[in-house]
Amino acid sequence: MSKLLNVNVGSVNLKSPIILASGTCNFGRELAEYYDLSILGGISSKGLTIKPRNGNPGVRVAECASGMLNSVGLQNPGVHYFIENDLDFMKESGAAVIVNVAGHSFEDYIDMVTTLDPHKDKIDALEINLSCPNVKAGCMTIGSDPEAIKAITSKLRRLTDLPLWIKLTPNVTDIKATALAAQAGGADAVVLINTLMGMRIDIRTRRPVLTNNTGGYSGPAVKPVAIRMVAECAQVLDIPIVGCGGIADYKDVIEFMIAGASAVEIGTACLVHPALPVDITADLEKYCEDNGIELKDLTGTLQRW
Amino acid sequence: MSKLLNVNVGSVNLKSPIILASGTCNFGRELAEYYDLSILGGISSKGLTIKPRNGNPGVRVAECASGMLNSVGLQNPGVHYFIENDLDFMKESGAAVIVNVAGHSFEDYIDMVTTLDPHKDKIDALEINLSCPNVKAGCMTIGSDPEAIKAITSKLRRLTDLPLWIKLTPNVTDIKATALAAQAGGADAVVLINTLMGMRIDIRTRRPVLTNNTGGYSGPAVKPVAIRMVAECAQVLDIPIVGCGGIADYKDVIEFMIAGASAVEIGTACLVHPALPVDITADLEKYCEDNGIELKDLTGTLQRW
Amino acid sequence: MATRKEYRIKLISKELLNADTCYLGFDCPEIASSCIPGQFVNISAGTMFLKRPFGIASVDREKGTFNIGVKVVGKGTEQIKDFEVGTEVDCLGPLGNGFDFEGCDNVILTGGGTGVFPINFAYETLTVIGKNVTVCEGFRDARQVILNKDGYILTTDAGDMGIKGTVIAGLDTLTIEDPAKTLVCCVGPIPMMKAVSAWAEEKGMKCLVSMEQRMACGAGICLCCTVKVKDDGPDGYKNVRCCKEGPVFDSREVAWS
Amino acid sequence: MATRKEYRIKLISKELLNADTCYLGFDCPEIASSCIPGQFVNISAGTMFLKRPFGIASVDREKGTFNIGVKVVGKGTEQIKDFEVGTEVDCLGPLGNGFDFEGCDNVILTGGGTGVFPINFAYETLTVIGKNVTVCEGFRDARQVILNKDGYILTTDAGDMGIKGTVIAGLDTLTIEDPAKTLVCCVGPIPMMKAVSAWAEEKGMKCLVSMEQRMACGAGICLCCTVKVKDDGPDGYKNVRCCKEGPVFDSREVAWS
Ligand SMILES: Cc1cc2nc3c(=O)[nH]c(=O)nc-3n(C[C@H](O)[C@H](O)[C@H](O)COP(=O)(O)OP(=O)(O)OC[C@H]3O[C@@H](n4cnc5c(N)ncnc54)[C@H](O)[C@@H]3O)c2cc1C
Ligand SMILES: Cc1cc2nc3c(=O)[nH]c(=O)nc-3n(C[C@H](O)[C@H](O)[C@H](O)COP(=O)(O)OP(=O)(O)OC[C@H]3O[C@@H](n4cnc5c(N)ncnc54)[C@H](O)[C@@H]3O)c2cc1C
Ligand SMILES: Cc1cc2nc3c(=O)[nH]c(=O)nc-3n(C[C@H](O)[C@H](O)[C@H](O)COP(=O)(O)O)c2cc1C
Ligand SMILES: Cc1cc2nc3c(=O)[nH]c(=O)nc-3n(C[C@H](O)[C@H](O)[C@H](O)COP(=O)(O)O)c2cc1C
Ligand code: FES
Ligand code: FES
Repeated sequence: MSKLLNVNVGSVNLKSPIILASGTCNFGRELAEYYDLSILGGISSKGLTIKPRNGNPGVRVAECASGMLNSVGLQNPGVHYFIENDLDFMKESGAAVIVNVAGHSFEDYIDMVTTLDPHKDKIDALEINLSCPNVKAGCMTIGSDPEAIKAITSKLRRLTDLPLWIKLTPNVTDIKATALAAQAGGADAVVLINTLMGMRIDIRTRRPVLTNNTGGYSGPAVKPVAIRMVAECAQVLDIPIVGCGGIADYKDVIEFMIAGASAVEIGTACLVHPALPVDITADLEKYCEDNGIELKDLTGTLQRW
Repeated sequence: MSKLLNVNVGSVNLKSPIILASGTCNFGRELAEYYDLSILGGISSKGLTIKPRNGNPGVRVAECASGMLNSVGLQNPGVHYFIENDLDFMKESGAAVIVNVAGHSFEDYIDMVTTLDPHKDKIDALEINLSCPNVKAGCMTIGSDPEAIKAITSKLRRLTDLPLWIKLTPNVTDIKATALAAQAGGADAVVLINTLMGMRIDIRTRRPVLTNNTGGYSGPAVKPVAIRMVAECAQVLDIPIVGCGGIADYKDVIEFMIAGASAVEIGTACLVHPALPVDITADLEKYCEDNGIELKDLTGTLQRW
Repeated sequence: MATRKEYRIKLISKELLNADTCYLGFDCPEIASSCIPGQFVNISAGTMFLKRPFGIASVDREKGTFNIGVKVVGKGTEQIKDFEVGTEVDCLGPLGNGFDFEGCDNVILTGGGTGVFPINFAYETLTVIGKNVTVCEGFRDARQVILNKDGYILTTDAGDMGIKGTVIAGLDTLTIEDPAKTLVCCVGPIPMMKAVSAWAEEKGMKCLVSMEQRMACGAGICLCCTVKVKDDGPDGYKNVRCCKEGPVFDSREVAWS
Repeated sequence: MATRKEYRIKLISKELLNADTCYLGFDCPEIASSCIPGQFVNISAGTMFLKRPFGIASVDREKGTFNIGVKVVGKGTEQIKDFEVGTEVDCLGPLGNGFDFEGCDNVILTGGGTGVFPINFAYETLTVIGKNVTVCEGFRDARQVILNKDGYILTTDAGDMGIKGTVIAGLDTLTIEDPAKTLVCCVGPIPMMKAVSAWAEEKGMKCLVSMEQRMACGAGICLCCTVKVKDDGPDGYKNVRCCKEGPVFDSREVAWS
């Protein structure tokens, strides 16, 4: 693969900026049927918790204009099962291993990081999910409060040398404040953005389409919000940003990088076209060659008016 | 026109729930070339300020997936010019007259309401815009802070008997808090939502497409966020809600009303199809007849799971 | 070997089966050569953001074509129904686990609604590989009857065609000779599948059912499409993916709700 | 009287003018019967959310058809170029203020780029109403030349066709007999319109220019498309709507930047 796509997220070197977003690739195994995962920069695991979770009942997806709502609710086999059954597969895929860590309380996150740290040789970064809108406690509740973000990040910082990427929610008044809190707590990077909280109603039944009532909005429709947040944070942060939200082609990747992202995650678009990263990777290589640049040189080159 | 479409927003009776959203219909004059404005429930004027404003320079629109960003920046002829030249036209249109009030400081809003109050016989409601993302001070800055919202609303409350509709921004962590603050300050209704802050970058020039760098996102893409916010607020508010954001057909109107809206505003969709309210009105009449209901009975009928 | 599994396929035929159901033929040798009954495809539906899943209804392996049957229930299916012959659409497939006919001599295929489509493909396949096949299909009334074939047992709720009653009334007319060697496959609405499962289990026959759930990816990566299966864990059930572990499940595994 | 002004119109002809520019004919008696040169239409561009504005390039009032010329510059124009004859699209029009030819005997039409489309419509109209018309068009090089007609003065930057230089070099070959009765109309890139305005003003001729700005509605209701005109207010300029007060402006009113 072309070296032109090489990027760094802090100390983590990725052979391409393309990371599969958490919750949209499971642990990579199913996608290995579709293409060779080693072309990827990284894979972010489904959000993991200490205990296995069945997630939310009933209908979990509601289609929207240029996107969808999901209310999966962190269904996962639990971190112990993951370590025994999926971690090696991810490691051997050839993509960087990002483990997405969720929880309901400070203790949960601490437990998770303590459990994962001994496997650091197989893990490239921990992505601390402070932003899932589909569970009652933890996640987004912590992730909307700068003080709580700083507190939990610094607690986790003391528990591991693994790079800590804090994944933030866009459902806040001031994304700079939450991103700066993560930085102050010792984060190695922030991941922007998780889903926007939304709802759809079935007008025949007068009930929410999602059995969880609300869900997380993702897909091309959220891209302008994500780009704005990445660009805002790039003006104030010293740590790198991983951009995410609505990426559907190579131009979107470039847009995120110009806005300030060092790497990107692709989620919903891969649900519609599982092998999309193959095309995007090829297009990015061509873009770099045509323009005679290395992709990483794009990061933060936005020229504001 | 069918009585089945009659709705009330507090003391304001509207012959139809359809209001043209501020900034997407100017003062109605241009649209009168396209259809008879008297079919409308109301018209919300372009956002007005004490002094005339030229708005933002350069490119003011950037297309996005299922929507657009705008950065008009409250270009308007000033409230005095409006009173002399546009208010009578609006009054005579046959639609309820909603005057959208903007400003940069508490004093501005006070000035505006004091200036408009003497014309109360021609005005059905004042829509206090605490949510425009395209000006440097005022508006969204005030509108993200519940304390400031409560303070300004109660100040304005003392200055006029006209219904005060507070238009809120979705760019906040907790829309219930800002809506409750408006209610506590004495608002007669809240209008949800104004635009989501977004950005688009031209990857060739590496500059924001909008010369104002950021803009407000509107259109079908924001509907799930708007519906969620209306439904959230409907659970806690005692005052009525005017729903807004992404409405493009009669089903969307019904979705907003089920979520909790007493009336709705349509903005961006009318930029694409100026005469759209004609179709939506006819479709709503048919819906009411087919289902044997009065439209207002839909408000807040959402049955959560 | 890795394959994208996504194809740009051309609509080559379209036929109306009844007022709101149409039968579409597509050209796609890759899918036609490898799919088995019970599997489905995920196809793009005009302007809709997500693809839509449909069971494969018939295959011509030589011509490299396959059919699906589409009942109009919403915006996506409406657009699919309006596709003109010659239209090209994105299609992911074949997806999911189909019916496993191994180890049985006799197969009873039963279903209703859009379930008759995968039943049709199963029937075509089984008659070729030479199993004893019985088909029993249930419909609301005579006007709903589609893809009927000579020798099928038919039931209608309205009683205006075939046996009056549900498919159970039809199945009850059968004499089961060797239940251990007989497989029941049912595709239809949940109440029908529940009733048929109970009927089959009572008679000592294995029963496969095909579950439906709203899907996003169809490829097992989003966990949006889960159905409940029995489990002795703390919740008493486990959520598994309809698109990946299913859509076909052993009826005894399903945690019916 | 109120009219929706939005029509579902059919593409009836398509022609490639050069590598990235095509000429499209649409059937729409309402627009064809009422439009004047300088006005534009706003047409939907495939999957794009907003419509796209294009100057009317030619009209056949009897047949009820009109033409636009479209240069591919992005996603929307790419899709428009790929429309097949027979495609139906949403179209709003005619929009904006066209050229006012009142009170002049001679008209000099000048422009370049996609500006040659409204110039073409103006030429057709003026020859019918019997004014003295001179046309001078400028292009980058010979390959860019489109819609050229006998008698037109042509300039190219490259000098491989017509006069070498900008349109000013072409205009300078003209002898202006009665400047007070001569109107200059220019449609082209901003630098060209600025230069032509200066040229005309210096010679004492009135000059109309057609401005471009990104539009959302095209109907005057969103204020997204403003251009600066001179004003003695505190800002020294006033923002007015290109789609409503324009796109045609008197060159002396424009606050060139
Ligand atoms: C494995 C599988 C196989 C299927 N096979 C067939 C088939 O052979 N023929 C056929 O006509 N239909 C089949 N369906 C159902 C079909 O996918 C849905 O009817 C279709 O997706 C609805 O799309 P829409 O846009 O028209 O409806 P929408 O507007 O999205 O929804 C309309 C209604 O359809 C229902 N619905 C929507 N999506 C699904 C879904 N994925 N599964 C079940 N119900 C849904 C909802 O109850 C909703 O109220 C199958 C579904 C699955 C999961
Ligand atoms: C009144 C008016 C008349 C016009 N007449 C013609 C015509 O006769 N023939 C023709 O080919 N084009 C004409 N244009 C320009 C045409 O509207 C744009 O080229 C088109 O909208 C671009 O769409 P896109 O999706 O391909 O480009 P986008 O992907 O949206 O943008 C590509 C580039 O095109 C430019 N652009 C986009 N929108 C506009 C716009 N509204 N005005 C100016 N530049 C824009 C931008 O600089 C951008 O970088 C006219 C524009 C206006 C305002
Ligand atoms: C079905 C689904 C499940 C998701 N699950 C998770 C998760 O477990 N953990 C997490 O951090 N983000 C999760 N996300 C959010 C995505 O990782 C991503 O941040 C978001 O979808 C925006 O990116 P996109 O528009 O490219 O999808 C999920 C998204 C979807 C659509
Ligand atoms: C071009 C444009 C200008 C707007 N100007 C105003 C304004 O002056 N005052 C205001 O309160 N809202 C303004 N808005 C916001 C709309 O009134 C509305 O709240 C928002 O666009 C969401 O609704 P929609 O998706 O139906 O457009 C503007 C929106 C657009 C698109
Ligand atoms: S639909 Fe995505 S896992 Fe089944
Ligand atoms: S484009 Fe909306 S006012 Fe001109």
